[in-house]
Amino acid sequence: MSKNSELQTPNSKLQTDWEPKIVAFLCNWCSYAGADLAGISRIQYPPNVRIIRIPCSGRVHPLFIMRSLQNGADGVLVSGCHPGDCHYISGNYIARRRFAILKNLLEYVGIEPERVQFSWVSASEGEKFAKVVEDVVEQVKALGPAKRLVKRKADPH
Amino acid sequence: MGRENDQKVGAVLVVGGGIGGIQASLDLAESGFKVYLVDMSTSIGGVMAQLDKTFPTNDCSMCILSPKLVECGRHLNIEVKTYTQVKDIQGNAGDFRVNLVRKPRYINPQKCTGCGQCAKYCPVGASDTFNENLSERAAIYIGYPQAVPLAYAIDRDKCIGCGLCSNICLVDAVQYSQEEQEEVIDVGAVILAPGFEEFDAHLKGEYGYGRYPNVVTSIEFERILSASGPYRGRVLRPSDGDIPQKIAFIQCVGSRDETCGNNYCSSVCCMYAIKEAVVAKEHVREIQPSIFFMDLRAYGKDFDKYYQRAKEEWVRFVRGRVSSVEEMPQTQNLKIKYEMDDSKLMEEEFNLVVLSVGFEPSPGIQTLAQKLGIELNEYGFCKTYQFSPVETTRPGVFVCGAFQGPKDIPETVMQASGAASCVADLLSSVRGSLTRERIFPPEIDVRGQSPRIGVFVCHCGINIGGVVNVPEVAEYVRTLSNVVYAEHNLYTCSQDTQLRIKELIKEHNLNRIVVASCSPRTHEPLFQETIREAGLNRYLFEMANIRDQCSWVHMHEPEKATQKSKELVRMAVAKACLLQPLKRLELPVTRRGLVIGGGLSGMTAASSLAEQGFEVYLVERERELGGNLKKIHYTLNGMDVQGYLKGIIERVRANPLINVYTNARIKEVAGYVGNFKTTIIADGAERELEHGVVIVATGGREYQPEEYLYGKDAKVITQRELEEKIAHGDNAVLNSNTIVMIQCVGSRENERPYCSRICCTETVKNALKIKEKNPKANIFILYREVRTYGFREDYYRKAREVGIIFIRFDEDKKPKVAKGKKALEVLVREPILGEEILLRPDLLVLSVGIVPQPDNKKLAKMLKVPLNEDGFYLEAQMKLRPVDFATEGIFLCGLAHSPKLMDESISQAYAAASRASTILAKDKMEIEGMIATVNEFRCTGCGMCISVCAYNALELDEEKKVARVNEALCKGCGACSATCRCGAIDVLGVSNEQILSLVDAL
Amino acid sequence: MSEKVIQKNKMVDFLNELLKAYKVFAPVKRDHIVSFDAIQSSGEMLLNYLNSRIPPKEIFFPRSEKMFEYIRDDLIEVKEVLPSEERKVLFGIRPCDAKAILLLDKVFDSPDYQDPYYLRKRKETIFVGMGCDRPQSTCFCTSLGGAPFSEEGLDLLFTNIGDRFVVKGITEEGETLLEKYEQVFERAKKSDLDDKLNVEKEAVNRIKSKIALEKIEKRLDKMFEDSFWDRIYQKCLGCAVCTYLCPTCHCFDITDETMDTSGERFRAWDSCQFALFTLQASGHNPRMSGKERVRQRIMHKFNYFVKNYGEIACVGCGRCIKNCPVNFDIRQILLELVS
Amino acid sequence: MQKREKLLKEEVKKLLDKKQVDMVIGYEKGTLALRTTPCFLASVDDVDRLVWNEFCENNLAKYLPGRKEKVAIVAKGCDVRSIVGLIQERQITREQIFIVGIPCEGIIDRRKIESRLGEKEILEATCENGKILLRGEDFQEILKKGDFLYDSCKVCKYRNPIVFDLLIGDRVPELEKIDEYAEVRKFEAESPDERWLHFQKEISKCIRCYACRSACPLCYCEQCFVDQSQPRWIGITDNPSDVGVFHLFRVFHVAGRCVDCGACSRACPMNIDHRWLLKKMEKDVKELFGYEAGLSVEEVPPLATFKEEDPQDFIK
Repeated sequence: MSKNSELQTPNSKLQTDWEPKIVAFLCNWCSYAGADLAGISRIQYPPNVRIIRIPCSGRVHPLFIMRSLQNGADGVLVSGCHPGDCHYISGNYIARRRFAILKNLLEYVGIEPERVQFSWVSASEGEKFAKVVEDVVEQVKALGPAKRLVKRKADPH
Repeated sequence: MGRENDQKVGAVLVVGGGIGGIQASLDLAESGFKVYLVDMSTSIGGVMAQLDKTFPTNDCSMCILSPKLVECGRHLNIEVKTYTQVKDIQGNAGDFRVNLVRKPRYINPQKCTGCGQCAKYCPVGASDTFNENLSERAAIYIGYPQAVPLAYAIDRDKCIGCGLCSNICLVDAVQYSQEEQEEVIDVGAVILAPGFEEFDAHLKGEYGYGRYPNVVTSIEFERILSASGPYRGRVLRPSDGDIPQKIAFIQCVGSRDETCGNNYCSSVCCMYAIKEAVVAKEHVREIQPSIFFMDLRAYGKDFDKYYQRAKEEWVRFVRGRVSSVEEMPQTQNLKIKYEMDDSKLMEEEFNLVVLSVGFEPSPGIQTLAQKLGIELNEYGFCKTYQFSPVETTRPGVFVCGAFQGPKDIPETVMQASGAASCVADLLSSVRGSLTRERIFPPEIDVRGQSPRIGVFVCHCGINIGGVVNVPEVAEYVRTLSNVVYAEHNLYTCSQDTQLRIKELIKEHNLNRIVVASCSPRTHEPLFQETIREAGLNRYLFEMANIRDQCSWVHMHEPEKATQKSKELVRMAVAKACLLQPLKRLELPVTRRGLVIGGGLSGMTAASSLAEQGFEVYLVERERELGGNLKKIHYTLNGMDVQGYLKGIIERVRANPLINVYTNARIKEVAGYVGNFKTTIIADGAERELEHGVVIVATGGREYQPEEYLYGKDAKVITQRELEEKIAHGDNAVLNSNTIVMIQCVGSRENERPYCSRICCTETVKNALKIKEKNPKANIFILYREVRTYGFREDYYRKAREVGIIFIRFDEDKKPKVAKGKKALEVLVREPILGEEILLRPDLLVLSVGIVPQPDNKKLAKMLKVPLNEDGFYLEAQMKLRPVDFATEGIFLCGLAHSPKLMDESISQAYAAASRASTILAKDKMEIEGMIATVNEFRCTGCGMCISVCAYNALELDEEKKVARVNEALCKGCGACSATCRCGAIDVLGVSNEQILSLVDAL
Repeated sequence: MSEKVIQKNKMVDFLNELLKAYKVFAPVKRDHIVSFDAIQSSGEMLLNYLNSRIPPKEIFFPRSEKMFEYIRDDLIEVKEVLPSEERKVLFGIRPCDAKAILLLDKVFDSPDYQDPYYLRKRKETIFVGMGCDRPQSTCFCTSLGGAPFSEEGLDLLFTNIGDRFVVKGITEEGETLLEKYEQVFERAKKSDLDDKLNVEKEAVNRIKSKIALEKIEKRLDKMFEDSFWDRIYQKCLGCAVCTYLCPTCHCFDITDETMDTSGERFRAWDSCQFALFTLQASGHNPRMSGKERVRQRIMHKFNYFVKNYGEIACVGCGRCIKNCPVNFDIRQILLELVS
Repeated sequence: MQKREKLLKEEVKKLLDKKQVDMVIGYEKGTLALRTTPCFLASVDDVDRLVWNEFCENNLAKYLPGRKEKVAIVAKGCDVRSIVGLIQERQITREQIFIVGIPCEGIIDRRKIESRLGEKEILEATCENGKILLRGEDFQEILKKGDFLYDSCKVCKYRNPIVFDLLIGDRVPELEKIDEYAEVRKFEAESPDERWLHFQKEISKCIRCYACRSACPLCYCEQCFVDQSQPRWIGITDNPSDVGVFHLFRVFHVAGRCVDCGACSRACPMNIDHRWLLKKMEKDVKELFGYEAGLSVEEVPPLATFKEEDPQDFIK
């Protein structure tokens, strides 16, 4: 296997019908509520995101993120309460350190920064949630399908 | 009904569904009372639901409020009655009969699923009151997206009766024929929590509100800032939708203003203006906010820090009174004329003007109160007394929140809990008489069974079905392994589907249920209850959100939405395979309380608990009860403090349920909520106390000044010493010619950056007292900011009227005090004249601040609770949990929390008692099933989990060298699990394996 | 059996010829590490090497391999995944490693069990040995019945005698190769054969480590509970370097990777030195500490294996000694055990 | 060196003699050139086996977790920082150990020497006055010590133990003007593609023997995540994705804890460049949270705590 096949040149091998798959870990109290609000407000955003509800961004084990990439997610989004808003007082602060390190680490080994993203979305930020998803999808689309760290490709969309 | 006269009713009416009413309801319902929560509008939530952020933490208002809304809406013992008003209340304390009137909402709230299709098709627009009329909604509406109850209403003034909504509603919830309904309920007590109305800014014609589109009120601006507001969180001005670069906030609009009759200070406007200015700037960096103010009243906990930060980084503060606002015809910008501190007149142009409007009681509640025989004060707020801040003049009717006086959210929440405690004192004999408990059949043991999953895919009318091919999703689901049964329903949440689910569980021996419909945040408890009724453990349930997060947000991509729905259900099924029944453990509760500190707060909390029938240990470090109160003699409005103190000490001493330990200290605290064991040493003897809750009421101390020659010259004394002298009729003091008082001694400085809150009031109090006894005395008060918030403003005004002279100084230009030849010499720079003035007082009085108890650190460590930077105890959440610690079962009140006035301490003490009684009211406490669990084979006892746990729910088993979860304290957030390198901690119900299964089923 | 000579400069030709007909595995050096790898051209092969760091066992028993795929519906449908059979030459294997392959054969090709994954790769492989003219200080093959120029398990044996190799055909397959590529070989002269003998003798002399292992099996029978293990295990870190680099260790773990309804079964090297090697679902681990693990390694090689297959499962290659992170030396243990 | 070794023996003898400790963990002569091997001494008579030289490469802190007895441990600067980590993480108490601190001027990298010599076997090695003397069957070679130190030693900032109960000999001068993150910065400047290729190249060598983990003084889990089956965090095969995740995760686990003792790199039989990732973690932790591992027993490891003002530019 030539290693170079894993190197990506954006847009080169883009099939026209390819749609990225994004996994989003959302904390129950803010970001998941924000995503609900986007729904209630009927704010449209791309259908590429698969939301996993977790109690707190502090619950997100780094391996959840890596496993998502292994399973062929083209992008991963983790979203929690804004600093100070955490339903569990400080879970998001603990998570923030963890994510800072993880993100740098993944980037350092060559995972494109846009593949793994983080946001704070509050329960009243339906629009922000939609915008975040839109941005992530757009940026991941520009990158093309994930190849690095991928073990198996997720079901075709 | 033929009740006997002395029979009390174990139910409570709470009037007003804002945060105060919600808190009071939750406390009461949790401590064994049936609650009727009545609100005039179509949903509960009040003003707090409208706020964008809250100061001083900039917490998202909705994020912290909405869990309380949901809890309230779902509580078995809270009956929420919206769109309902109180018509009359008859009877006496303990036994009232209440007449309620429910307005027709033209929608059957039991049927309405809140799906919102009707509003989508309603052809009539109406202005959206939730957004302060800055945007439009339909004539059929809900208050706001997170509204509780989530049921629509029809605005009949706007409705044209076209029938479209009725046709579109698939559950037949629309009922045009509804009429006003009267209802009678019996309650033992009433809590009034009607909140406030904003001052009508039209009345200040000089500011142009109503005439100029770019003059908005602060609450309107709050909506403008909100992400769910009229401009979706973009900071725009109404006239043209431009970003307003320069924003002026005008303070005290309708407050501290004799011209409109509102002499009082509204207490919160300074802070909310800073918050709005900061948030606006956070949104758009280019925005330059200016706040025009008289005194910046940042008197609350951590407020001054917030103010300082805003001043340094974000906001321009202008001390000056705005006289007029004029619109510039071309730009619709606004020209502001204002007078500076030094009387200089200025003009400046702004793009947007925000009027910081004050609080007023609503005319409706004033009328009702008068009808009910409840006295109001001169401004129409509910009249209360210093020592009974939550009692109205009618026994059995209590009050909390802004109706009692303008106040912020935490004070409201404290009063709400405080009022609940007073109600519980009154009704403790009938606690639990009207509350219900749900009875379920025994649980089916599914352990060892392979998963048999039933899946219900919801059309939600056309909400999901109109976009997603629901039958196709159900068809797909049937192909997934372990799925035994799948079907699709018009409304999975409807009553008949609930019955069907129960039958199908039996018919197919289903042992896991997946519902693909809307948000688990709103509907999970409903379905969990249903499967529980069918004998399944409530945790054998999983939801896929294919509406809020699929059909509604991909309305134009039906195929992709269908595909996504399939995948979401597939993921839910994968997780469902791994679901395990979880137990909600029940822990016994030692129904006794420990109150640490025998001052005003501690005694108040202890007697409230005792009144409710709970045994209390009251531990005081000194020989005598009373604390700081021993040094205070009279209140601002002249009430006798020592008399009151004597009374409460007698009450405490006489109450057989209160065990008082004086000359005592805490040696060790072990255990946790419901089951504490505390060792104290009282009078040299060690004693072990068992109790279920702890209330920390350790108070604070007066700052010991070193500045201004204190201790070096007998003529320099503190306010407390002055009060002592006045009380003892010290003639030397009373006959002084010239008295100078210096404010903020030891407060608002580098070392103690916080405001001590009480000093301004104390100073005015003593100054007035001297003036009263010796009208010839010349009194100079050197201040930085006079913070006589609320009705205390009246006394400040009075002080000026009687000739007390207030001279302001800046932090960096403090007065200089020296020993002159004959007298003391005080040199201060007068800002209006811009000159230095030399005063030669006979007496120099220092208004010293409050400092935390020096041994707070020690006790905090024993209790494992945090202190803030200033050394005061830090509550779980500044806004909504002001008396709770993050660690369950430990509560907080009085000066230990932060400096505060007597009535505030009393409210907070009652609040602590109320929060404590929610635990003590039951002999067992149920523990959430989704909590952390330790695999001892894997754990290395490294302690990282202990360090990340915000609830002290983890501890080290010293013998086994492994972490141990305290199930009573764990909240299941999972920070520990994600931190654990060894994979030794997991969270039941959201386990690592379960989450990975979701990721694997991607 | 015939002996030929090949000039070193002809080796290139010989390998190139082989590459036309066979897949050739030969020692190569990457990042300072010698290992056996399939080569594409003769130039890749390393002629001057001590021994590979990873033993050639991985060619037949790779670190991990897929066993089958399955789809689980109502029934489980299994699709076997077998390695392809291909004609291979394993060029340059040392005699100790060749002997190790014979030991692995006992495990994977016993009367009770024939392992298809191993055998399909093992079959059709020609072993071209490279006599060990420079045994290292850690070598002790002679204590285990081997020798630097042992012919056991080989089809051809090369002996380095300066500018050329003496090549000896050992099996029929070896002879066939010599015939097939006769153009690169020359007839061996007497002096060549003398040189060869000298090289062999010298090599044997260089092996200083000698341990009398004849009675070790019996000795170990009585040692299971001995305090000896308490004393020696302490510095062992519990990594798998010794076992993974051992040419005879052959433990593996089986794992399923399931994705909803379909899955794959893999096996991968495992090591008795891992703390979790024997972990049971209950959380109980019968070989808990380093002591039990070290004992298992010794017992298995020098006692259990002997009982099961009649031979010691060690060939004295010294890899475990050279590569141990803490210089844990099996020779010292053996010496103590037999003394 | 010899002076220090002599001093070490004297002091350790005293410790055992006075029964101040039950056991001493130190180094003794190994069976290979360029090596020493850990030893566990309980008797005064054994003390003469102790050695101290430039080949004492193992981090003996590895042997501390789970000890019941009172032990003395011979510890270099880096080893001491590992010990501090172990105390922070409650794997051992400060009271239980007697730290025989030993100033260190760098340990010799045997791999560097071996690759310099190619396929020649070194039978004997000594080091004196900054020169390494090597002898084989048919060769002799003298190399400059400075050129053959471990990479971690070249950027060591704590050559003198920061915590000890006894320091053997005088302090050695600390290195000046070292640029410990030069390599990391070099990589950071490379393109993602280049970094990915480097990562792939490194992990392709991995045989999953877990020597890196086993040698790490801070990898003391009862059951390593990679071995767990409920859940199965990572596949056990040599699938590059799983191998990659193993390495990323191992590195993540020591983020803010790794003291760059180099034990993992030394243990790795496949010469994988572990420090490439570890040093990056170290740099990030330092830059983002202002934390350096193993300096204070009181501090909480950085991923188990937070500051409100922690950087969050990366969060939308």
